[in-house]
Amino acid sequence: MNKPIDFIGIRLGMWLFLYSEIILFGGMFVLYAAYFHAYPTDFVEGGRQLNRVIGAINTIILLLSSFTVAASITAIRLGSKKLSLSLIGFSFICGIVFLINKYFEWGAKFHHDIYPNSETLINGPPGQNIFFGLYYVITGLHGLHVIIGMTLLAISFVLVASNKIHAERFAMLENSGLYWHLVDLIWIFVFPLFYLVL
Amino acid sequence: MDPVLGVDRAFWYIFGVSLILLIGITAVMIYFVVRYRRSKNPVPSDIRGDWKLELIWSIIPTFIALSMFWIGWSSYTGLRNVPDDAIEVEVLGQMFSWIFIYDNDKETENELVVPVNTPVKLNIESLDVIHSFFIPAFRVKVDAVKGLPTYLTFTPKEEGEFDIFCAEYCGTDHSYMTAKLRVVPNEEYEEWLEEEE
Amino acid sequence: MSDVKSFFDTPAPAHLTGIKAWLLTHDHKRLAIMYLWAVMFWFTVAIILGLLIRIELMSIGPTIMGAKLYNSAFTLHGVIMIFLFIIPAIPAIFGNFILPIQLGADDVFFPRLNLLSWYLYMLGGLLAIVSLFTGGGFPDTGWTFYVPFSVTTNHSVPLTLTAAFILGMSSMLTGLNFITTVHRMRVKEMGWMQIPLFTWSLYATGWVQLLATPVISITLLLVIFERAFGIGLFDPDKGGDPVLYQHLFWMYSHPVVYVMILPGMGIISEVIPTFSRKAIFGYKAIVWSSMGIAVAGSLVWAHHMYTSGISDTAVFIFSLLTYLVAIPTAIKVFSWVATLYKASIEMTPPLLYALIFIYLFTVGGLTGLVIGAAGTNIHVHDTQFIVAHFHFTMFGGAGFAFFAGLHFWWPKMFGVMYNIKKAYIAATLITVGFMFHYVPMFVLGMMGMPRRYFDYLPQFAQGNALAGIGGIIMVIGLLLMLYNLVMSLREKVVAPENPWGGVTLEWSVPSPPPVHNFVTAPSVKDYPYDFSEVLKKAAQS
Amino acid sequence: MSKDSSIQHMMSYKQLALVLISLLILTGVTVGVSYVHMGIFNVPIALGIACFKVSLVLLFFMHLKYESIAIKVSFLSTVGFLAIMISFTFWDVAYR
Repeated sequence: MNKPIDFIGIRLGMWLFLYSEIILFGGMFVLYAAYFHAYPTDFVEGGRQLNRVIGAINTIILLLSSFTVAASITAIRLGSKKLSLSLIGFSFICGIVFLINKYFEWGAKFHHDIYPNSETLINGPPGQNIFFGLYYVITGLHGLHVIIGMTLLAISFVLVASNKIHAERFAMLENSGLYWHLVDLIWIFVFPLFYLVL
Repeated sequence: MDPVLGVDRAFWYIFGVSLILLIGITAVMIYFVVRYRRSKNPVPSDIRGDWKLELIWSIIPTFIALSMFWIGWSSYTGLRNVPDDAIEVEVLGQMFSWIFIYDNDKETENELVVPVNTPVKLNIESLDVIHSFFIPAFRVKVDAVKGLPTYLTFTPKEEGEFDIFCAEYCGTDHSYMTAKLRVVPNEEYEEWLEEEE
Repeated sequence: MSDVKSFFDTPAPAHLTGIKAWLLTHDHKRLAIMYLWAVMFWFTVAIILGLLIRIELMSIGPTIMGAKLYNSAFTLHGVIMIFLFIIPAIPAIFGNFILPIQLGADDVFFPRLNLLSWYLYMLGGLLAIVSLFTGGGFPDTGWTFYVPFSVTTNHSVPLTLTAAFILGMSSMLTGLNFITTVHRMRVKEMGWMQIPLFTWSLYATGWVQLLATPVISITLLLVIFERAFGIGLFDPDKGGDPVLYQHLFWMYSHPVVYVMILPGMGIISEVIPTFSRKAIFGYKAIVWSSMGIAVAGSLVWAHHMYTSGISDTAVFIFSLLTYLVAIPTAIKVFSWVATLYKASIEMTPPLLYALIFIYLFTVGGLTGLVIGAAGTNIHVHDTQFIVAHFHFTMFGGAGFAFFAGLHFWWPKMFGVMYNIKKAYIAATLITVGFMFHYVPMFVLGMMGMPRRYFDYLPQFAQGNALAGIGGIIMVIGLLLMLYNLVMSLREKVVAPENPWGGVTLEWSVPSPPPVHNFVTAPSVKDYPYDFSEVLKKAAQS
Repeated sequence: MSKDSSIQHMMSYKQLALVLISLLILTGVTVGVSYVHMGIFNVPIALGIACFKVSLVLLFFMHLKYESIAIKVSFLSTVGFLAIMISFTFWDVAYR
């Protein structure tokens, strides 16, 4: 049977998947809320130890890449394949820069003996341990999602380059874009919750 | 009212209503199946619904449910209210025994002794994983969690020996984590409390 | 029978041959059959484990195994029954097979994703097996994996958790697939209020699967992280709160109870009108109660935690909300019974299972009221009473609905009819065994015997012995039922297209259906349970 | 299946750029505000801005504004479920 492809259905499926991702992180935010309630001062203290500037830079990087991904869809639909490719490529590079930033940030914390089960955290106030525990788990999972998103972008890049994605058929690019935006959405909450507490 | 009595009353109420409902539903169902079997009633009537009936059987269960909720909740508050003159005992759960510490630092393992007709408040915590302190005779149970001290309270009305169980699965010997509650006359309790191990 | 080639003889995609035609298939019907065998395998394993547990408990002290093995046995029984049997059973087997046909579609919306779900299911099962023989021995935490015990025990927990994580993903993707299919693949003429009730119940279930499963995923991940890195998020020594784990765990595991029971209710809503030859009573009420159960079921998770040290405020609110779930459930039961009124009832194995379902499920639901009330819950929580209660709802409910579905759709799936008489005998044995098995547990629970006990005090001996005998009878019945079904494949008594006189779309296609399901375009009725044509045909013959 | 008009909708570069600029400005605001100490109000303000940013991303980058009613309703249900998860837990932790 040769039926027309149902783009709306494909997008619906993608959105449903995104809901599950939202709830996945939602579970972490439940913990964050409950522990913030239990240890407000330790959380503020912990937030001070994180670098706001790196956090803000990463936010900007993700916002920029979100924009370029959205623009790449517009580009492919207007038929400018080259522009679309370079926009996807730029978003991918943004992902790399984000991860490098994260790497240095985590590295600095490790250097200060702040990592799960470290001496400082175990002997320090319990709220501090919880704050950094949540920090590592949430940013770690988020980083994993950045990597998945980059993989999707890379696949889309190849498909655009080989003309499998074109002005009439761009569901794959659209869905990769949706996923990438989700990564951005989560970061928009992570940023104030960890870097800017109070 | 005696909390044990309150809980039992809630049990009887809910069980009673449930039993009536169960017998009613089953009897009606069996009657229909027999009465309207195909050989007897080859042509069914086309009934697709009746909003009045549906409304009734939505509203009445709602009230029944709310009444059950209420009787359950009030019996729960009975279990949680600690009388002012209660004697306090610290209870620690560990793999796989219960430790009881009295005011005068007397410590016992797996043996709780309390005087009759005196309210008791047990302050419960765990030393390792989660346990649950359960005395069926007094309808009380509460989890022992490390870092989260809780309590339970009961007033023994007669002397005797009662079982204490651990109700939260805690490892290999979970089922051997039992203790005895001995309810004794007041004088005997005082004597026992001063006794050296 | 028509000369249409069935899906058994037509691979999809068409170029596949031999074993590949099964392992790489996109056909929802082949996948359903593959799920069927896998689920049946796990079901049998878990039944045997359950039987061993009960035989162990028939006498005081070690009977056939030690405490360690016993703890692993009930853990495995729980994990397998929940994650590998009852969650996937109805959606993955009958959902996959029947849902697209009931909608007039030729497959689910994402056929390849469907195949992926099957592989995830198999991978999860495989990991569960591997976890048995690696690490520190069989997992022994109970299926609830409560911290701190699950973090401290040296048994092989992480792999079991990973298995549960993967199985959750499989179930979630199935739900996602069904929701999209219901939205986008219905034949044009089918409006929302013309969808058969089984499909409706799967739609409601799909939402629960989709939104609740990620919570368990993250929770299990966190326990794995705890064990791997010692973060301390649930460790009281490091500032963590073990009760928060329970919140997260039940946030999934309570809604998932409805993943187990809702599809079962859907089956009952198909079986009863079919053998009554009569419209289901209150179609819309049943639809809305399905959605109502899905929503309300997500609000009540903490009623598993009254004794855990949560605040009294929480006990008050969650107990009140719990009673709200009772109402849509009651509406369904009343509607089923009312459907029988002035009907034309033909007794068959599926109907017998459905009627027993109503009885057992009502008992399960009503004892749930005891557990929902705060004061009475304290006494019976974590006792044998709970074990009996949830077996009445999950086994007497979802399980019997599954058996009803098996006997109802077996001729459709394989085109063969089983031995009716043996089916009746099996149903009777299972039911009698069931009552002897679980009713004593209610009494034991009221007397105060906690659950998950390897050994017990003398006052509990009588009840446990009785439960053991009941268990043996029940298992004999179950094995007879499975034997009867499997033998039907060998004896090949051909079943007609519509053996029961059903009116939903799956009865308008050949048995077994051809690869694209419909030979002629499906025609949708204004009302999905309109039996006038069936009656006309019956009057003529 | 009927051809829905929403699939034809396309964001222009200009619209996307406007959204990006608003997002960047909001990021600046939220960082700036965090240096001002307002006690208890800091948290709701930071979260309020975050919610606003997220809405922009959802509505325009992710096309939610132009999607069918099914996606809109289901998205709101998801957020509702998330809100229940967080708030109902507080019936316990806040009153313990």
